[in-house]
This record gives sequence, structure tokens and C-alpha cells, in this order.
Amino acid sequence: MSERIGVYVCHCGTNIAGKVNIDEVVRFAEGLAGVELVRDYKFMCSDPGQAMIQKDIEGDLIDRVVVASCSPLMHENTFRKVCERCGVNPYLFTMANIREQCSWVHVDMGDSTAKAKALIAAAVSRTKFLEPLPKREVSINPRTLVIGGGIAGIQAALDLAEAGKEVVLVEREPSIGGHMAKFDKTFPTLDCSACILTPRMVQVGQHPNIKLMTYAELDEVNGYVGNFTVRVRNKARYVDPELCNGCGMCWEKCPGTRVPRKGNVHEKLSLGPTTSIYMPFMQAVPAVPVIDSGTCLYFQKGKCRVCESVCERTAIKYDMEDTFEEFEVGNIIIATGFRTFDPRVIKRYGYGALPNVMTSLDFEIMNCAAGSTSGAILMADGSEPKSIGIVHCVGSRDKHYNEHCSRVCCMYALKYAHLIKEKTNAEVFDFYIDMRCFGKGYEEFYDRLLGEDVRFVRGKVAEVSNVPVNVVEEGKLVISVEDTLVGVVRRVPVDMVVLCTGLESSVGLAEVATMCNVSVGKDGFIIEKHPKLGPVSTATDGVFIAGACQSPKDIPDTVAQASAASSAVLSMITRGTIEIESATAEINEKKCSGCRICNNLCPYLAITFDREKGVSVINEALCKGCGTCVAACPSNAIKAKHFANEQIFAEIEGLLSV
Amino acid sequence: MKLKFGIYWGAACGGCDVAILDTHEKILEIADMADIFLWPLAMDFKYKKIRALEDNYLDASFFSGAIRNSENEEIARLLRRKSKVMVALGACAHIGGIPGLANMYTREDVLNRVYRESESTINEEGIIPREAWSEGEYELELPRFYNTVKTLDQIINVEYYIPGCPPVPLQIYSALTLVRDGMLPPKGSVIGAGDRALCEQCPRVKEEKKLTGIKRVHEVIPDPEKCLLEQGLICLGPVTRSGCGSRCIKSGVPCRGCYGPVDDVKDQGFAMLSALASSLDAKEQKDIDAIIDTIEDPLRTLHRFSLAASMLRRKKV
Amino acid sequence: MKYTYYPGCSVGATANLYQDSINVVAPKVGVELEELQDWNCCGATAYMSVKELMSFAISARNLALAEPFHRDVVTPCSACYLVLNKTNHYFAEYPELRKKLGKALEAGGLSYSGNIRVRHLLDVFVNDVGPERLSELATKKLAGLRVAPYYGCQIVRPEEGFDDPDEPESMDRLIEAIGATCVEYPMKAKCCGASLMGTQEKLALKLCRELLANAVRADAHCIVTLCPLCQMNLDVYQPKVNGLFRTKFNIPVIYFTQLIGLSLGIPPRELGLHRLAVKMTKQMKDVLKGA
Amino acid sequence: MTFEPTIVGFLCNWCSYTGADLAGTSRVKYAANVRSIRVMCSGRVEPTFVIKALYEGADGVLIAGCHPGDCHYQEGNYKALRRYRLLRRVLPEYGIEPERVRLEWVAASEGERFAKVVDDFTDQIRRLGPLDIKESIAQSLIDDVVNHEEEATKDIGDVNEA
Repeated sequence: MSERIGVYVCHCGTNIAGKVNIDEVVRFAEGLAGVELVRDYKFMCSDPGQAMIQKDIEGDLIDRVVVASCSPLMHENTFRKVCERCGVNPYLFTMANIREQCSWVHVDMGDSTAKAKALIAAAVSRTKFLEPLPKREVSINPRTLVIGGGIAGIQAALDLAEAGKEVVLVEREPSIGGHMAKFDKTFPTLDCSACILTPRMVQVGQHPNIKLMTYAELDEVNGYVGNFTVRVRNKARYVDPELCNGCGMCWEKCPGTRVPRKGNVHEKLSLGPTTSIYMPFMQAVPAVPVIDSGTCLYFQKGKCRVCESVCERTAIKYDMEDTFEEFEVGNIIIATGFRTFDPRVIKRYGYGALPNVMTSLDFEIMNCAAGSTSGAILMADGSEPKSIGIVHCVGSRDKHYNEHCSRVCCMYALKYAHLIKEKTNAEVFDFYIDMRCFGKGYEEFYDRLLGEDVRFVRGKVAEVSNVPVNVVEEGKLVISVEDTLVGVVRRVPVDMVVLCTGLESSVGLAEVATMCNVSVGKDGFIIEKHPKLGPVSTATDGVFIAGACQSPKDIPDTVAQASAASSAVLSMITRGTIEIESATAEINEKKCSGCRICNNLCPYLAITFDREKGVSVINEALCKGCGTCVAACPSNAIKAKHFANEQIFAEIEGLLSV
Repeated sequence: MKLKFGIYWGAACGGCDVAILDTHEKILEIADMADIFLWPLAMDFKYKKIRALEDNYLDASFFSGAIRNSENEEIARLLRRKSKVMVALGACAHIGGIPGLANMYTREDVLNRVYRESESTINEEGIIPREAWSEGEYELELPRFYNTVKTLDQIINVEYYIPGCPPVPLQIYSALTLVRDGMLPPKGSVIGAGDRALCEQCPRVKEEKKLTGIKRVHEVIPDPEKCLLEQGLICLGPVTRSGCGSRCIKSGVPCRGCYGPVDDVKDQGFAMLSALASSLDAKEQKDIDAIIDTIEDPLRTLHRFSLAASMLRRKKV
Repeated sequence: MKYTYYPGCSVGATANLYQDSINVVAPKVGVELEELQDWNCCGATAYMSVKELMSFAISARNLALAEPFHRDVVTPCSACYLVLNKTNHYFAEYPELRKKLGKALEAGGLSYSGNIRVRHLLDVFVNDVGPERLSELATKKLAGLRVAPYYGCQIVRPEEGFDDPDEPESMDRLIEAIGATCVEYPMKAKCCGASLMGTQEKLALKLCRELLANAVRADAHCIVTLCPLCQMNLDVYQPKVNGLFRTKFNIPVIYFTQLIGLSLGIPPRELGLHRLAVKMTKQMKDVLKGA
Repeated sequence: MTFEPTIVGFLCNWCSYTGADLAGTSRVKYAANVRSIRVMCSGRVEPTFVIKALYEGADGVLIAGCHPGDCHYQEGNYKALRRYRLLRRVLPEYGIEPERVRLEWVAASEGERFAKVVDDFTDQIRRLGPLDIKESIAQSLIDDVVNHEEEATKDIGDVNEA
């Protein structure tokens, strides 16, 4: 073979050089068959590093390239582009991962050096058998799917729509707005959540470029970057949005109850109407109610039809069924947000068992001026509390539930403390582990609260109980906590407890992730392409993420990420086409015997059987190059381009030659 | 001028030689075509005559049978030196054949089994063959029985292969005519067989494969129209070179792989193992294992003829 | 169902009433307890913090003695349960310790491979006998009897045990199966003061007071427990609590086996109930009679 | 000195290779015995790759893919599982302990788990000792060598190049 391979060993500062003996590795590589030259450099990915490769190729010293540096997931593309720039087919390049899977993970320098040699030998050996592959380009459909209509989805959709691009926005709930629509004030500026959100919701509802689908869920995603086909299920709303004018007669007359009408203040908490036909809140977009068939008297007992009779526009349609719509889109932005941790599982905190223990979300709704208490902070019996305990890190930073920090709780806890002080005369106790106030104006807000006569107690709350041990505790909720600043165990009697529940990934995120072919981490959130450099993209081209589906986030960060995602999509759309992986599988007709073993192995149905010729055929546009069919072919008639048998065999030989 | 041929059998059953005779009246053409210098099955010759020939004297030698003992090897080497073209005839010389299955055992295992343990053996003194023995003035010598059965090309260079157990007689004949007419393909080729796997010629209808259990031949009466593999019979057709004329399959018996793998398939057995496992209709480990448990002796079934030629060649000792 | 029985020190002395009830109740519910011959003290939780290795060694000796019988080891004492389990756990987890314990056992001609499961008697009653079976066997359903189920702290620790560490409920199911009612008792798994009674008596008495007060507040006729130390603190020291805090507690504290015994129709004396420091109240007796 | 095995790992690009990278970025330390080959999917791994690796001198082979249900290609890992289960069945007949080949599911988020799997598997292979297939074949052939008068040595290259 006459391949002339250039091997470039990267020091990565001391990241590699600190654990791998570069000189030794270079000498070793020089002795490998097919290797024309070996060079090492501090940072191969830097401009001078890339220039080294370029110079060698342009000087016609080499025609194939091996770079031993970091993970191909990090820089394969960088170096492929270098090759391409100087006329070497990018598929004649191999990367040996001597950082993530070598220098960073092994203790002994001898071990790391030996392994680096093996990895380089394997890369060289494989490179000899590589074949140039043609570029594959696909066009980008300029329409984008945004999943989730919270502030992240709203922001992303508006950015794209304003740029003149079509957007399909799918929201599971009857209205867009997400969690933000339930808040009264936002930290740390205390501006009114509804005031800043509602105009944007309306804008979404009216924008000619946005197709808004509420009360709808993603059902299926097919295709690939630039060319996805998505199917959306419109859940039956039982109200025709074309006819409804949102007058509200239906819910005023509805005898059904979705939220109990009897019961205490906390049980009756609600933002919108409590009837079976309802809008989640009054500023809903679209302003079209839905019927909750689970409590609707007509659906449950077959009698009622009050809403139908009062609707002047005959918009009520009891026979409505789920419908499906299909769209072609080029990119997908996942913005499914979060759910709050259910503190019932922490029995010690008494949520669900003890009255006056509430979650932060309950508390937000209670504070909302449009809610059932008109924003008043009340105990379950309707009286005003004299003391309130705010408990941080409920279900966050706790190995039993979620290890991650939910990032927003400290700040909203401070907001609560402030609101309580503003609206009531109650004493406020705030139990925190650490006070994390990292954002713009956050620390200042904390500082302000320190001056508002809030009692801060540093310690993780052990228990909330209603068992008194003295007269003072009679009839109170008692919070037990170790005050770690003073070193004593305290029992603090209060009237009301707010549990600052942490953020978890939203219900159904795993299903959405599977449909969109992206991975979910062990914390339940979507894994981004790179934790630092690729926070809005994913391992799947054309699928982007925004907001709390990636990790807990506050509103400013969510909006920033949403805009980042939309601009990433815009840059794809503007470019018009994208290069896709050429490493697909192909069937050699002359070798295929038509045994059809491969036929049902392809998850993308890319393999069909040509009855006329008696051979199986791969539709390359559908093939994603997984290689499952290749491994099954008993005639070696299917070839995995770039992962062909002889290439992998050579890699094995190289790997074991040291 | 008449061609000069040698025909020899190593560890073989003689079926390949019989296949030559089974060319029927064509045997006369063969006789016209060439002088045969060695053919132990059919005629009486002496090795020393062959040794006396000058090197490359023979135009072609046809070697059937695997290399099982030192005599097989010695004659293989001898014929190699005396022949311009060496042809491995039949599955045993080609890929080890049935004798190759003995590579699952050591020499001691085999000798013990055959000479001491087998149910039909009476050998109270436990005598097993020895390589050298003196009896009075006579020095007796036996070839060494090898530990590992080898294919012909694991011992000597081989130009061509005629696969099959046994090869189809007409294909032997046509291979001989290729020698006669100087029409031989590139060295290393398999001649007298197809390029693709047997499924190509199989008359049965093939659909997608979803196997829920594996059966043995005596357990089912297969549907004559349908793919045998789909009916749960392990048919090596997908991994075996065509050329046999689908003789087993037409008789309702699955292919056992005697023609060996097609070009570029390194290991017939493991290639079929992958194909077979891929076709199992199960996802959970316990369901997969339940199906696998219905496969009787998977290793020997999948490597029935090709064990000696497989990547690992033999059981580790 | 046959088990190797590790009684522990308490049931032979301060908790002999526990043993009395076990003796009569276990056979009736099909639990066969064969006492481990030549067992020694588990060291209790105190020794663990004084001489850790030694305490593991003496516990391991018990496990080693039990291993040849290939049966679960059952103990009625929460401290024994905790210590033996902890020994098992550490033995499995820490190879260094395993080596040392191996040596120690070898010196005594013993060996242990770590294959013994240690269980509390309550676990056996709940999971092997089961509430359904007890309900069938209970000839005398204890209807109307209000019981405060008290588990104490050790039986639910470490967390990987057979019940929830914060909200244990296994004994509740037994109590309800034999017809009695469990009162809302948030102190279920709170500390009774344990051996602090010997060192910081006031503190221990205070903890006992809370346990007693909450049972009384919930209108319970009796407290039912499963731990010899808990029972002793709450029963024997009840007058002292009354003295110190000027309370008038008079609530019997009995073992779950005694309660089950009553439902099986076994005379109170055979169950050791006459040995209680705080005798069964008239109210309780009346309810039992009525039942 | 204790025996240090050489292990070949076949890691799927999307989960296990990414997980192994995560172990790197998190600086989790683990045994240096596994040398990995990146494939797009565990479903690409042919039994012959495993055999080839063992033949070329690996003492063990680790195949790692996405957790069931998480496959980037939907079901490639199930196919890997089927092949693996059948492969395990035949290995003992070759005299190879089936424990030398292991299939594990390692997600992209499981850097620590990857490290643990590697350490664990390395330990297991260490206990099994060296495999040395080539040496074993050579040993079994030694006895088969007889001094022939015709000592035409065989040149393999010739036939294969033809």
C-alpha cells in the first residue's frame, strides 16, 4: 500500500502531555507502517496546529491524516474540515482519543503512554483502509417545530417568526404561558409576571408565521435534519376554536367541578374557573376553554349539556375526537420546561397530611392577583398567618431524591419572604442550606431581604410536625432543624410552611426525547451536545433545546437559551443546506443472495427487497449508518461505509499490536 | 499432448473420488484428456514413482480430504512439488470438512474415544496405535496422528478450490476442462461454484425472518414452498456458496454449509451465528435465551464443515 | 418455618415478659425458633463506639456459629438486629475488615462466609407469617382496642431494612389484622432515649414523656412496641417521668407478641403481662373483655 | 507481578463512547486495560469482531451500548444482545470462558458507571488470567510437525495475493 499518513500528536497543554510521554509516542508512531511523518504540537486544534496539517498536505507530503488528541466527539469535525480545505477527503482522517479516554482517566504515566500508542497504532492501521466518501448534502426545510409553549418556546417561536420563518408551536396544555403564567412577581426585580408575559403570548397567538397548536401533543417524529416529518395529536377540546369567542358564558353556568368548590382555602386554590369547562387562567392564549371530560357531568353521567345550551355560537362539540396533523419541518426546538418535585414522598415534611404545609407552586398561585385568593396569603382556614416557615431544597441537593441544585429556589424563596412581609404581618423563617444568589441583582436582593426582618436559619429541615412538646407549640406546625451556624437543634413553631420544591424534567420528556432521538441524563434532563460549547444543540443534528428541559433555569437564562436556540436554527435555515454523514451502508448487488435476513433489522425501513432482481436494496436517504444490517449479513454483501469490516479488523490488529 | 494429473485423498471418505467416477461417460473424456499418474482409490501406483518425477512435471493434482496425519501432509507436499497446479477437491481439503470437527478435541481425546471408549470396542489391554514398532527384524512405522485437523491450504499453497461434500461431478469435469483449455481464473479462486450465497438459487420463497424457536430436521415436515430458516430449521444457505444445485434444499433438508462461505466472509460459522441471532424474534434476555436454548449444538451446527478453516481453528488447549 | 433464634441478653432478664410471649405465640403461628447454641452478647450499640473491631468480632462469632444451619437468624431485639446486620454489611463491604474478622474467627476455630441473613422477629411475623394468616388465627379479634404502634429508632435503620425509616407501617398491618385500631402516632420512629437513661436521665425521661404524651393525646389504650429497651424505658420509667414532669401517665406498654397472644386467646399470665410495671388499665381490660 | 490483561472495547458512539468521554471530562480514574474502538451502534458489532480481537491477543472483549429503549438507532442494542447471548453459548466449546466477553449498557450520562464497568471487567479478566489464543494454537500444532523429506515451506502470501 502506498498510503502516506501524517500523524499529529497533540499535547493539549498539559492535559495530554502531563500523562503521556509525547516523545516516546512520536518515536513509536514514526515506526508504524504507512506513516510518512509524525509531528507533535501544543494545541493541534489551534490555528497553528491546523496550519501544520495543511502545510504537509499542500506540500504533498501526506495524503491521509491521523490526529491523536481529544475525543472525536469534540474535534473530529474541526480536523475533517482542515482535510477538506486542502483537498483531502474528510473520510481519510482518523482521530485517536488520547485525552478523554486516556490521559484524563489513567493514573500511571506508563499505562497512559502504552495505551496512547495502542490507540494511535489502531488509528493508523484503520486509516490505511479508509476510503474517500462523497459529500452528502440535504436541504433545510425553513419551517421549525417548537415543542412547549412556556416562556422558552414562546421566545424561540417569536424570534423565528419575526425573522420571517414559519413555526409550528405545540403546547400540551389548553393555553401557552407555561409556569411563568402562574407567577405573580418575578425575582429579583419583582416585576409583574403577567405584565411581561401576556403581550408575548398574544403576539404568538396572532403572528401570521406561527401555527399555534394548544392542547396538542407530539405523536411521532421521522426523518432527519432539515427534513423531519412530525405528527401532532390535537386532543379533543370539545370546543370549536373557530366558533368560540371566549365570552365565558359556558363556565359561568357550568355545574361541573374540576377544582373542589368546598374545602379549605388551600384546597380550592385555582387560577382560572373551577368548573369542568374552563380556561386555565383568564389571559389564556388562545382564549378558548376546554372541557375536562373527567369531571364534566355530560361525559360522566350523560346528562347536562348546559354549556351547549348557553353557547350562542354553538361552539361546544361533545363529539369531537382527537385528530392528527402532519408537518414537514427542518429543525426542532424542544422547550418542554419542568415540573416541580412532589414532596409527598418526603413524609417527614407532612405535605398532603398536615394542613398549612404547601408547595411553592401552591404558594405562587395563592399570591397571584388573578387567583382564588386574589393574591392574599391565607391559612387553610382563611385567617392570616402569624408566622411562616420557608423550607429550601425540598427534593433538590438530596441524594434520596434529586442530587442537582434547582437553581431557582433560593431566589423565589427570597421573593416569598419579601411578599409575605409586604402583604402580611407574619414573621418569616427561611431555612436554607446555602444561599445561592448568583445572577444579576440576586445578591443585592438577598442583601435587601436581610434588612427586612426575615429570620434566616442555616440548616436542612429535618421534619415538619404537628406534635407539640410545650405550650408554645400547641396548634402550630413545628419545624425541626439543626441550626448549623450556631450548632444547636431548633424547634421553630409556625402557622404555615412553604416547601421550596425543586425542579424536575417535565412529565413525558423522556418520550419526547426518544421521538427526537436525543438522550436524557440520569437527572432526567436532556443532554446537550457539549456542556460548555454546545448548550443549545444536541447530539442529533437539527434538534435543539431551550429552557428547563436541559436543566433547571430561571427566566432570564431560559429566554437567553431560547434565543440562542432560535438563532442556531436561523443559521441553519439561512445556509439552506447541511452536510450529513456519508457513512451509510450499501448493498453490493453482486454479492447479495437475497436471503432477506437484513430486511426487518432496519429501524428506518431503509432496506427493501427488489423481487425482480432478487436482492435487497438500501435507500441511502433513509439509512443512518448504524450498521446493524451489516453485522447480520452472512454474505458480507452489505458494507458499512467508514466502518467496513476490513477497517475495523485493521483497527483491532493495530490496537493489539502494542 | 496429453495432460498429466495426480489424484490423491487425505483424510477423506472417498466420496470425492467417487464423484469423479460419477461423471459417468465423461470419465472417458477425462481419460482421453490426461494421463493419471496417481490415484490410489482407482489404480495402483507407488509413491517412489512420483518422487522420481521431476518437479512441476504434473499439470495438475487434485487433493481431496483434510490433513489429519503426517502421511497426508507428506503426500500433499510431494504433489505440490511435482505439480504446476494444486487443486483442493471437496469440502475436507477446502475447509476441513467433517473431519475438522475433531478439532473440538485433542489427539488423545480422539484416540481414547476410538480405540478404548467407544461402545463397540473391545480392547482390554488399552492398546492405541503407536508411530513406531519393532517386531523381530521388522521396523514398523505408522504416520503420526495429528492434534489438529488442517485444511490443505494450511499446509501448502493451493491454486484452486472445488468445494462440496462431495463436489457436483459435472463441476469436477468442467474444472478439468478449464485446465485443459488453459482457461483457469486467477489463482486462489473457487472454481465450479457460484459467487453468491445459496439463497440466490434456492427455489423457496423468502420473506422477513422472525424466528421464535429452532427445530431439528426430524421434528418438522417443512412446507415445500417456504424458506427453511423461516420454518425454524437452521439452514446455512445464507452463508454458503452456491453451486451445489440446491440438492439438499430441494429434498426438504436444510443446507449444512459444505460449499463453504462466499468470498470475503472470514468465518462461516460466526457469520451465520450473527445472522441467526439477528433473526430471533425476542428482545428480553430471558426470551432470547429461551429461543437459544432450542438450538441443539450451535457450534457444530454452524461450523459443521468449516471448523478447521474458522478463525479460531480449534478448541483452546 | 424454622429459624435460628438469637435471643440477645435482654429477653433473658429485663425483657423476660417478651420471651414469655414469644415462647407461647411463635409455635401457634408456625414459627419455629431454634436457639443458637453458645451465642454471646452482640455488644449492643454502645460497644460499637468503644471498640469497633472487637464489637464486630463478637458479632461475627454469632453469625459464624449460625452459618452451618443455613437458616435466617431471627432476633427479637432491635439492638441485636442492628448490630448483627451492621456486622454483616461491613463484612461484605470492607475486605480489610473481612480479613481481620476472618483471622479472629479462625483463632476460635470458626469461619464465616457472609451468607447469613439477620432478621427481626417483627419482619418474620409481617413477611413470613403475614397479616392474613394472623387474621385467620386470631380467635379473639381485639375490636375497640386503640393502640399506639411504636417502632423505635433501631429497627428501621440502616435504611435498606424491611420498612420505611420515617413512616414504618409493617406492625400497623399486624395490629389491624387482629382487629385492633392503630391511632395516629407521629412518634412511631422517634427515640426513647435508650441507654441515655443511665447517663443523661433527664434528657431520656423528656424523650419518653413525648412518646407517652402523644400516645395519650391520641387516646390510645396502650403502646405496642418490639424493642426491649424501648419497652423498659417507657414502662419501668413511667413513674419517674410522672414524678419529674408532674404528669399522670398510666399507659401500659406491651410487646407486639403479647398483643398477638391476646388475640390468639392466650391467658395474659402466660404472655408475661403480669410482669408489666404499668399494669393493664381497667379501661384496657374492659375493651379486651368486650372484644 | 500481577497479570495485566488487554481488553478491547467496542463502544457505541452515542451512549457508551460519550459516557466514556464523560468519565474523562469528569476525570474519573479507571484501569488502563480497555482499549476502545468506536462504532456507531452496538448493533454493528459482529461476533467475528469479538473473535478477531480474542485471536489477535485480547484477553477480554467489552461491548457497550445504550440502555434498552435508549438506542440512538432504536433497536440496535437488542440485536447486539441477541448476538451476544448466542456467542456466549458457543465460546465455552472453543475452550474460552464466556466471562471474557461482556455486554454492558452504559448511557451517555454514566461516566462513573463506565469507569466502574471497566474496573470491574478488568478485575474479572485479571482473575481469569491470560487467554493467548494464538499461542495456544501454536502449542497444539507443535506436536504435528514431522520432519519431511519434502520440506517445501509454505508461503501464504502467494495464494492470498493471487
